Parts: sequence; C-alpha cells; structure tokens
Amino acid sequence: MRALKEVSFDLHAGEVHALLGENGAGKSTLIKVITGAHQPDGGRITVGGVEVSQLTPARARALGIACIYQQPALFPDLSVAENIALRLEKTSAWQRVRWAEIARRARELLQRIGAEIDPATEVRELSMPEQQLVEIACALGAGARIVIMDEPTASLTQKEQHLLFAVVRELRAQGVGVIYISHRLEEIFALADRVTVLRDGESVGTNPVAAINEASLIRMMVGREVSAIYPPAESAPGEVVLALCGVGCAAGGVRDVSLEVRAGEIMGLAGLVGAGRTELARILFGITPADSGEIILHGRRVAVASPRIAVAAGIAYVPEDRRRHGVILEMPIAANMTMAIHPRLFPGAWLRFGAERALALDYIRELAVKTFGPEAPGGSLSGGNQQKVALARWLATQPKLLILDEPTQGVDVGAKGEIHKIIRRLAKDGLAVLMISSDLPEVLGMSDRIAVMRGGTIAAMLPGHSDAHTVMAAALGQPGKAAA
Amino acid sequence: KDAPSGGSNNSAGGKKMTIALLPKSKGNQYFATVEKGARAAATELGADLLYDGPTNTDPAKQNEIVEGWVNYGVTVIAAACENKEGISAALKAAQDKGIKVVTYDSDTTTDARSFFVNQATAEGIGNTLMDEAARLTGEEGDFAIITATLTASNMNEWRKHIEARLKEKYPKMKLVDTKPCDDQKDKAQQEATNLLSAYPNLKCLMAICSPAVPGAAEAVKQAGKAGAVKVLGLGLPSENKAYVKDGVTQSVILWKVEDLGYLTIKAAAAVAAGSLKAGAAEFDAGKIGKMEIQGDNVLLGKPFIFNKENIDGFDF
Amino acid sequence: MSQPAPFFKTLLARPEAVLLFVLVAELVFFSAVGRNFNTADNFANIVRHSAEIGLLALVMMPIILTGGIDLSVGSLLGLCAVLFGVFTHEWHIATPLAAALTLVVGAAAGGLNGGLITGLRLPPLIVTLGTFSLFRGLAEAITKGTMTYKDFSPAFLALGHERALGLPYQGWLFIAIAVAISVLVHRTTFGRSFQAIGFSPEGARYAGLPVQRRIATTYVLAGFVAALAALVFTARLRQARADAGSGYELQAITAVVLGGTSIFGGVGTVGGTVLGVACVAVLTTGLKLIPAIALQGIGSELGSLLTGALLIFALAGGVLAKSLAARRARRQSLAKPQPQPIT
Amino acid sequence: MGKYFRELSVAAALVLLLVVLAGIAPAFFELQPLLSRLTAQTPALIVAVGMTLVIICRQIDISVGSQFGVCAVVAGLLAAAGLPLSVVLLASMAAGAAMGALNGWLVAGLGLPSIVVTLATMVTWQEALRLFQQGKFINLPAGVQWFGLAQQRGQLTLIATAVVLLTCAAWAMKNLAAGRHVYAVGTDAEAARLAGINPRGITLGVFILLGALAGLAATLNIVQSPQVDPKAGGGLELKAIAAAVVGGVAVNGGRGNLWGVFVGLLLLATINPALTYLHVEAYWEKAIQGLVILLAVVADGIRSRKGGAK
Ligand SMILES: Nc1ncnc2c1ncn2[C@@H]1O[C@H](COP(=O)(O)OP(=O)(O)OP(=O)(O)O)[C@@H](O)[C@H]1O
Ligand SMILES: Nc1ncnc2c1ncn2[C@@H]1O[C@H](COP(=O)(O)OP(=O)(O)OP(=O)(O)O)[C@@H](O)[C@H]1O
Ligand SMILES: [Mg+2]
Ligand SMILES: [Mg+2]
Repeated sequence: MRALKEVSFDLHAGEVHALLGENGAGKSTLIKVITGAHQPDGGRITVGGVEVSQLTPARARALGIACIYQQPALFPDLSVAENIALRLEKTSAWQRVRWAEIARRARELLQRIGAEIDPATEVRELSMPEQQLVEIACALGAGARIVIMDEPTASLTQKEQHLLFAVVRELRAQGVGVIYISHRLEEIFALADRVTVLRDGESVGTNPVAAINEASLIRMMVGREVSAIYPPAESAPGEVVLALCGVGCAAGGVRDVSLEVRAGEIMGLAGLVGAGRTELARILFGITPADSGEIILHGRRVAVASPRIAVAAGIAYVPEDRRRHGVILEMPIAANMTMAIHPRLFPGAWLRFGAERALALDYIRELAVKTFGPEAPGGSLSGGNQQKVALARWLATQPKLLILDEPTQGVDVGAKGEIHKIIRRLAKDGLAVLMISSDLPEVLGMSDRIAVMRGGTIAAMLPGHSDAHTVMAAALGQPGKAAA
Repeated sequence: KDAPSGGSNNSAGGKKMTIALLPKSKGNQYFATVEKGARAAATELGADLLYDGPTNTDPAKQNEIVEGWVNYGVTVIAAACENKEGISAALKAAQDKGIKVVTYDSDTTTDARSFFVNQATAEGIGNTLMDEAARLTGEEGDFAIITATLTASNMNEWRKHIEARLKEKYPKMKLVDTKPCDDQKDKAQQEATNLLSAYPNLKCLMAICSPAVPGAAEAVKQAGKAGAVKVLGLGLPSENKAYVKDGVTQSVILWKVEDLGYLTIKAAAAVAAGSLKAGAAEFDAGKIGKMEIQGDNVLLGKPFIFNKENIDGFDF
Repeated sequence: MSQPAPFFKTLLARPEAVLLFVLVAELVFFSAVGRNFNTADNFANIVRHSAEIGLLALVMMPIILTGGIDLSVGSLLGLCAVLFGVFTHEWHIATPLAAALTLVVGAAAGGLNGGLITGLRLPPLIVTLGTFSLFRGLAEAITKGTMTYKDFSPAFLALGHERALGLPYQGWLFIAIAVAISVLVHRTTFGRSFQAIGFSPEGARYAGLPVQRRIATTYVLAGFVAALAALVFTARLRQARADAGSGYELQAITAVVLGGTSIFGGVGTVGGTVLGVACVAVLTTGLKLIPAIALQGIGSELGSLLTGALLIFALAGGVLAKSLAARRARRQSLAKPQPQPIT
Repeated sequence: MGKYFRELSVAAALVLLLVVLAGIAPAFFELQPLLSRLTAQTPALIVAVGMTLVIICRQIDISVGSQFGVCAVVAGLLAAAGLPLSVVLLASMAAGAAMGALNGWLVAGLGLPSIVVTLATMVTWQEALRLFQQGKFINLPAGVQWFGLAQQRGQLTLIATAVVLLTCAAWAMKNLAAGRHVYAVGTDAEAARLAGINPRGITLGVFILLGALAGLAATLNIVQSPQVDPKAGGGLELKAIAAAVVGGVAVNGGRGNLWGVFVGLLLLATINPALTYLHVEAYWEKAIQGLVILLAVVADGIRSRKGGAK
C-alpha cells in the first residue's frame, strides 16, 4: 500500500506550519520521511537550500531536525536524563558520558516546560503524558532548526498544553521552523501561521491561517461538510448501574473514590495529567484490582480481581494506549473484534469462522472502518480506524458499563463526530458510560455529569453544562473558584 | 535381502562384503584409533567399511544407527555397546534378518552376537586398575575415581568391579569420592584439584575415562604433589607420555587399540564368511598373529600397563 | 475487497509450502541415491526414531506460539523415564497405573514451570533453564546415575516396537497428538489466545483473556506429553535411564522453528511443525543410506551439520523472499485501490 | 540498595556459602587450589562478559561453546606449529570474531532470531570441528604453558587479565556512549534507530566482540595445560548464560550489570567444589545447580511482585 503520493511541502524559518488531515491521511508517514525513519520512493528533500538524499535519523539530527513522534520513542529501562541525553548527544561511540552534565541539562529542560519529573526516574515508571513531556523536552533541547510535533497534545491536559504552546512560541521567536500536527482545530488557530491539509496521502493545499476558517478547513480535510457540534443528549438517566464506595488502590495512587453512574448516562471524567483517571479505570477493569472500598454493579457487590471477571460482570474498557492495549496489531480485524466475547461467540471453545466474519462485517459497516476487509491485520489501519476496532471489540460484549479512556485521542474530526454519535446512541440504549477525556470541549459537550479527579480522588462533581473554567479550577484544586 | 553369499576374504568372487563398525561415540581419539585399525583390515579384505556412531555417548542413537544399518543391508555389524541391554534387542533383530553380529570393546548380552572381541573384560579392567592402584600405594590409603559421566554404563560396570575387588582384597584402602568430568580434560583437572585439597590424605587418583588421565595428572603437577599422589588410569599413551616421563602419572592401562580395530574387522569378516564358527579355539588374525578364543570371546590379550620404561614404544 | 492472489503465489509465500517442497525433494533425492530408502522398514525406522522428538516438538509449538520456550522437556523426559522405572520396579505398581502416574507427574512438572512463569512473571527461558538442570539432576540423584531399569512387560514394550497397519504404534500416537494439538491451536479459542498472547501479552490481558492460565496450560501440556514421550522412549529402548532424552529440547525447537513458527510468538502452524520434524528425520536418516557418505563414516556429523545449515537457509530464505515480495508490492501499489469503508 | 538488590543478594548467598565452607572445610581456602580454581574460571568469566553484552542487547548466543572449541583448536595448532603466542592470540581472536560476525550478520543483517541462528551455528561448528579433529588432543611445546612463566605467576597473570578486562568492560558499559547504546538497543531497537543510533551496527558489534572474547578465552585456556582438548567449551554457553541470569541480567534486554555477572559466576563456580569439600555425592550436583538458578529468579520474581504491589 502506498501511504504517500506526491506531497509538496515547505517550511520557513520562524513559522509554525500546521499539518492537518483525517486519520490515515499520511501525516505521520510524511514526518517519518522527513526525519529519515522511512525512505521515500521518490521526490526531493531540501534543508536550508541544500538537497539531501539518503536521509537517516542520525543525518536528520545532524541537519537540525528534531521530532516528537506520535508514539513516544523513549527507552523505558533508562532514566529520563539518559533518554534526553541519547537524543541530544552527538553519538560518537567512544565518547564518555558526563552524568552530572546530563542530569543538569535534563532538569533544566524539564523545568522549562514545567514538568515535575525527576530526571533520575526510569521512563517505565512514567505515565503516557509524562512520557510525552519528556519527548517535548528532548525536542526543545535539540537546538534544532526544524522541530516536528506529531500530536504532542494528544494526551496532555490544558495546563501542559499551555506550557507547550509557550514553548512553541518561544521556538518560533528564535527562528525555528515548527511542523505541528494536531486534530484539534482550536490549537491550530491559536498557534499556526500556515496550514497544509493532507488527504489520502496527497496535499490538498497550503493556506495562511489568517485566510481560512474552521468550516473551510474541515471541508478541505474530509472533502465534505461535517458538523463539529456535539450531538445533543437524548436520554434520561435510569437506575444506578455502577456505584463506587471509597474505592482505592495504593499501588495506582487512587484513594477513596465514590461515584455513581446511571444507565443511559455519560459520566465525564476530567482531570490533569496523573490525576489518576486511567488508574481508576484500570481498577474498575480488574487490571490493578482495588485494595479498599466496594464496587457495586446493579446493586450487587463484585470483586473485580481480573479483566475476565470485569468482562463477565458487564464492564468494558477501551484503553488509552490503543496500539499496546486496544488492538493486537498483527491479528486480523475480525479476531480483534471478537477477542472479548470468546465464551459467547464460540461455545465449547470451538471457533466459528463464519459467525466471526459476519459479526466483524457488521461492525466494520456500523462504525465505517476504512479497511480492505475483516482479514486485514489491525496494524494496517490508521490510528482512528484502530480506535474504531477497539471500540467494536467492546461493543460486541454488550456491556452494561462502558469505560472509554481518551476515546478520540488522535482521531480526526470526521471519525470523532462518528464516535461521539455512537457514544450517544449507546447511552440512549441504556448503557452507562464513563468517559475519560483530556479534551475539555469533548468532556463538556458529551457529558451528562462531570467528575473531576485530582490527586487520585474525586475533587468535584459537576453538572454536564458546566463551563470550562469551573472544571479547570476543580482540576487545579482551587475550590473557591470552583464553587463560584 | 538374504545374507550375502560370497563374503570371503577375496573381493573378486561374488558380492562385496559390507562391514559396519559402531563406536560408543565419535569424535573421540580412542575410537578414531580403532577405526584406523579397522580400515586397514577392511582394505586388506577388500570389504566396504561403514563407520558411524553417536556424536556423544547415547544408547538411543546407537540403536537408531543399528536399525538403519539393518535397513541398509550390511553383511555384518561390529558393535561397541554403550549399554548392554539397551542395544541387544536391536542386534537380535539384525540377526533375525540374517546379519551377523560381533561385539568389541564392550559386550552386549550373549544371545545378541556370535563373538565378542575381548580386549579385556570389565572384570579384568576393574581388577587390573584396582591391583595397580594398590601396588602403587602400598595397599593402603584413600583414593578417588574420576569418571566420564555418572550414567556411562561401561564405566559404571568397571566401578562395580573396582569396588568389589577393593572390598575383597584391600581392606586398608578407601574409595572416598567419585566425580564425573563430562569427558572433558579441563573439568577433570578442576575436579582433581578439588579432590586433592578436600581429601588431604588422598594417595591416589584413578581416572577411568581417557581425557581424565592427563587432566588428573596436570592437577597433581600443579598442586606440587607429583609422586606423592599417584595417578593411574585408562588412557592413550600419546596423551600421557609427558606426564608418565615426568613421573606424575605412574601407570596408564590400555590395550593396543589399533589392533583391536583390526582384529574386530577380521573376526567380523570371518564370522560372516562362516570361517569362524562357535567352538573354534583359535583365530588367525593375519598380521597381528593368532588369537586365542575362550568360549565365544576372541581374546586380544591382556591389557597393557604403560609406564616410564615402555611408553616410548607406542605411538597412538 | 482483497483480490484473491494467484494460487501458487499464496502457496509459496507460506513457509509450510517451502518445507513441503524440501521434503518432497529429499524423498525424491534419497529414493534415487540412497540404498533401500524406499522401503517400509526404513519408513518405520524414521517414524520410530523421531517419534519422541516429534512429540516434544508438537507441544513446544504452542509454547513458542505464546512467545515462550521450554528448555526442560528433554530433562523431564529423562526424569519421567526414571520415575516410570521406579514405579514399576521399586514400588511394583502395575504398568498401566505406573504409566498413568508418570503422566500425572509429567503434567505436574510442567505445572511447576508454568506456575513459576505465570505466578511470579518470570521469563520462561530462565525458569526452564533452571528446571533443565533440576529435572536431569533429580533423575541422576534418584538413580545415583548408575541405576538402569529394564525388563518391562512385553505388552508395554510393544509400544516401542510393534506396528499396526504398517505404521509403528508410536506413529499412530504421534498422529493422534498432532491432530489434537492442531485442533487445539487452529480450531479453538485456546489457540486464538495463544496467538494473541504471543503477539502482545498486554493486549491479550486488556481483551479480558485469561493470559496467565493459558500460558500455564501450554507448559502443563508440554509436561504431560514429555511424560508420554518418556514412555515411548522407554518402550523403544527397553530400559529407563537418567540420560534419556539428552539434547532433545534443542532438536524439538529446531523442528518447530524450521516449521515456520516464529520464535517471537504469534505466528505458526502445527502442520508446519510436523513438516519440520519430517524434514529433519528424513534428512538425517537418508544421508546415512547414501553409500558414499556411509563409507566415509561421516553420516552422523553430516546429518547434524546439514540440519543446522537447513535451519539457517530456511530462515534466511524466508526473510529474503519476504523482502522481495515487499519490493514487488511497493512497485504495484499505484495500481491498487485504497481501502474504503465497507458499505 | 534497591537498585543493586539482585547483585547484593547473590553476593550474600556467596558469602554465606563461603562462611559455611570456612566453618566446615577450611581447606577450601588453601592458596594453591583456590588459585587454580580461580584460574580455571577465567575463560568462563571472559566469555560471560561478552555474553552479558549480547543479552543486554536483547540477543543470545548459544554457539559460544562451539566457537570456543574451534578457537582452542586454531590456537592449539598454531602454538604447536611454534608460532609466537601473540600471533596465536590474534589468530584465535580473529577466528572467534569471524564466527561472531557470521552470527551477527544473520541476526542484525537479516533480522533472524538469535536463539535460532546460534542454535544452528552451534551445531554446525561443533560437527565441523568433530569431523576435522576427531577428538584428538593437541600437544603443545614447552614454552606455551603459563606463557613460559612460573605456575603461580602465570595463574596470577591470567586472573589479572580477566579482572582487568571485566573492570574495563564494566566501566565502558556505564560511561562510554557505546555502552549506553547497547542498553538503548536492547531496550527498544526502533527507538534507538530514531535516536540516531545504528542498532544493526551495535548488534553486529556485540556478536563480534563475544566471538573475539571467546577466542581470547580459548587462548587463556590453552596456556593452562600442555595439551588442548578439542571438547573444551562443551557447556560453556550454559555456564555463561546461567552466570548472567543469576547475576541479574534481564533476558529480555536492556538491564544488567557486569559486576552482578561476576558475582553470579563466582557463586555458580563455588557450588560444585563446595560439594566436594562438603563430601556431598556428585549425583546431586546438577539438581543443586538447577535449584540455585531457580531460587535466584524466584527471589527476584517475589521481590518484583512485592515492589509492584507497593
Ligand atoms: N506499516 C504500515 N504498512 C502499511 N501501511 C501503513 C503502515 N503504517 C501506516 N500505513 C498506512 O498509511 C496511511 C497513512 O498513515 P499515517 O499514520 O501517516 O496517518 P496519519 O495521517 O498520521 O493518521 P492519524 O491521524 O490517525 O495518526 C494509512 O492509510 C495507514 O493505513
Ligand atoms: N506505582 C506507582 N507509584 C506511584 N505513582 C504511580 C504508580 N503508578 C502510576 N503512578 C502515577 O499515578 C498517576 C496516575 O496516572 P493515570 O495514568 O491514572 O493518570 P490520568 O489521570 O489517567 O492521566 P492521563 O489519562 O492524562 O494519563 C500518574 O502520575 C502515574 O505516574
Ligand atoms: Mg499519525
Ligand atoms: Mg489516562
């Protein structure tokens, strides 16, 4: 398959050039070509007026190209400081490593982006957003002429986003060219000077941001009109499906969470990075079982000791990290979709290929998954379509409670709207939905009620029509403002 | 498929005789020397010689090779048996197909072969080793054995006879330990080093697999105990010459290995040709002379004891 | 929708097809050059001599499919053989009961591997390296290295020597186990989860699959079948000793990997494993039936050497073929349709 | 403490064993046998250093015992032909490096799994050597043993060589960029590539280094006695891997410490002689070795589970 056709693209010094496009449009692929991670089949790349051929990651770095990849490319077994050093040092093999210097610089860079991370910790102990922050620190420290950011805010909350924006503006002021990829249009309008839209591996056009509006951008991306408005709530909440009484898990840093989610209700879960939302979801799904408190489903207490028990009890969890947890990239889409319903779809453990295929085709149609067919491996899909497969897997379990962790992270506007509609429909059908999201407009637009987490526990419970300011205040722990 | 008819000493008449020679393991200088003698005999006889065996001592592999030969259609099999019972059924099955079987070096059960080319019986080896150890130590004191592996069955047989002899004749001697060396010289050397210091009263090291003899000698030499602790064992003269001359190793016990290979092939061919039959009292083995037959054992002669005086006369 | 690729192309893209080709080539070659290769006795020999390693390979396959490995199966074979001897000769238990008991012990020993690997999340390579020494060591300790159990009942020995419908008993046993494992791996949710675990243990866990239980299952199965192989081995050699099955683990792994199962997990078929076993068995047996090689006295060394070379060539060939195919696909991709939502 | 728990616990086990020996069998600490035992472990230590790098790089090499055998025979034949020891050493290391390069090329160049590649080369070299040498010992001329030094001097030289090499390697792994690159490649080869490291080069490099070290070890082995045994090296791969594993090197790459491997090797190399000194019968040896490996990893497993639950 050809991910990129003829793409022409230019970047000036001191500009922020946004790259936009639907899922699978080829943005990440283009980036990989520019950083030398993939070899192009044809075409030319010039940097500072000089044509470069045979680009490798090492040469790209020497040319002053730095990149924050969509998937953090860090070394989990090495410390944060070392990770930063590996990215920044000139890699002469026989050079000595200056440990003190490395730690000092790491601390400095992390401080500059306002991340409270100890440079000595191993990266494996960091959460996804914290890893993203380390990536940003790396790109910042590279002193590069060109900095590429592939969805850097996907897992960041507002506070870090603002810090990141400051960093981007600072880079621009220093004459650095920034390529900025994001699905969040408001960021693009806030940050970018020019914007290039990709569609199906081709560039549709480049415009100054000043000369374009949201509607026309969306039109360029999808080639049709899409409303970016959240679908209205249609359901009235019913009986309590999930009740949490003082649930906690010391290992995950979650304590004393009490919460109720009703049938037909979408409960938004907001909070800053590391507030413990994903950890709470992992507790409910039995991955790191609770060590205190009670989980009550439909009035019955359940000890969710493993994902299997959770699935049996009717809990479904669409995880945050879809490439590692959401789909198995090497396996066919159909197998991915049926993975959580083995006992039901395959009685007596016997595989029924026909039934599986039929079910997969249903969901591919229903969720409009862009694919060659149910036999295609999950890894052949773009991020947004992978997310649809992950969602399909859990819808197939016909759960009572659906936990969504960043359901539209890295998903383009078109697919995002579809996913939102699906979520609404599910709620209408009586499903209880717990939706973790760092996308504040999404939380505000979708939720019937909003639980705000801070420091591993629920800091505030707000109605769905709250304003962004109130939610942020609660997340930041400013009770005076939250009450106001 | 029937037993080939014309397997006499001349290759001109009838079908060429195919003799299969099975060592206990390949890649081992002892059996490489046997093969040398065997090839000489086969050339003399104008017969084809197949030589194959397990790459490490392995009774299962021996069976598989014999069964393969039966299918190949050899005239006669000469086998050194890693394990008496393990291989007897396979050899009997070969006999049922009309293939003659002799054994050499170490025997199988008597009903699974016609003759055993006997360089020394297990009892003979055990007794010789024990008697020699007793002679060297003045019939008293501690000694230890180094063997190849704890599962090597012919060595276990020898150990049995050594211990029996010890009990019977040498009450003042004591076997303090038995260590395996995995058929490696270095490991034997390490084990010997430890034995020498762990048992300060040790008077003698008895190495019953060939790499262990120089290994034990080197350990004794390095410990500065040459002469004080006697070394003897079953090994090849070429591997031990230096130690014997230096007085580290006192005795190396062995037979003329090349002659064993030669005699085995001669006897196997004669059995196949029908010229060597049960009841014979003597067998003419050509260039190495006439050999005595006792019952169904063709005797190569007594084991040799190589020492300082005579070791220069041998080059294998 | 995907275009149905030309039949031969898809066939050749599969490692099994390459192996089948190699096997046929071997059979043709040895029939032409080998002496008495094409005989019923020879095929019976091949089956009898490779049955135990074949059995171990069959159960090694699901383990490798989950991304694990079991270095202890050969040692466990030795331990089970010795225990069977102890049961029949020292405890005087009737043979069928002793055999059943041996199978239970084998499964339990596999359970020890599985328990340590899943209970404590330890890497299989290390755990089974430890039990590789432990099981063999126990076998040696029980027999003090020297004890050999022999004189088993004739009915039991038939397992190693008799044939039914021209095929040795252990051949039937191998077929039965191969079919069972094949069904397990390719037709049940067990196999599906082995595959998922092999690709991504974390992903499988997040899908609600009982990952640890499934992994443990593969090791218990391996222990059970290793005990079965021990019985076959004992019947074939008419004796039980502590050194039974030495080195079999590596030969089993060789056959599995040759059969196209990825050592990284996730990819592989039971049919491929069977072909891998057959290729090695035919090669090592066939070489010895070539007069020129037999006369040189290098049959065994050459067999091992060529097996090693075959393994490298099979793997390298697979890689090269894949990269060629990828290059061709890239050239053709302009003509191909882009994926569309299925409507 | 926490970071070096594994190394320290293995060291504690070693100390405990030594204390028991000091109490029951003080003869264990006699100078000559102690020196001989340490000398005998120098080849294993040197191979274990190379093996550790390979394992940290997320690969494994089970052909190293066969490589060692080939190198020993190459060195032995050249030494027997009267060539100077420096030439012998270089030739042996070159032979090892060439075999390592083959492994490295198959693994790094073609992307084949190392366990299978080295399983195949292990068999291939072993059988080729058997065909070539037929198990024959090679007798060496007089000046070769201990490099022509006195015995104790020679032994100390060997031990010093190995310890210096270990120290240099440990320092380089911690403080040289190349060392950190090995860790990085072992943790995540793709991320390493994106960071501008050449994972293939590093992987090829560690295999070549291991091969060359096997050659060095083989040379240091042949000078310990007047004969070369072509079967030397049998089981060496398991010994080196076990030392690495007991010493806390993670088999899935990226983590490990050469000092831990050193202690692991000492522990494993002490158990066997300890059995002799404690008059335990030899047939327990393998079972006890297996038990020690299991205990080491089980302790690790229990600790990391507890750590995870904290
Ligand atoms: N390894 C691969 N092999 C084949 N096709 C691929 C591979 N990786 C990506 N693709 C395809 O290339 C196209 C572009 O993917 P890319 O990841 O660049 O999209 P993207 O614009 O970054 O999307 P997203 O916004 O979801 O991250 C997609 O159609 C995808 O299916
Ligand atoms: N074992 C642990 N000990 C201490 N802190 C931990 C441990 N495990 C996770 N944490 C931390 O707990 C915090 C909660 O992480 P979590 O991923 O749940 O946050 P979140 O609210 O879901 O944020 P996001 O969804 O934006 O990633 C993180 O800072 C994480 O690093
Ligand atoms: Mg992308
Ligand atoms: Mg989260």
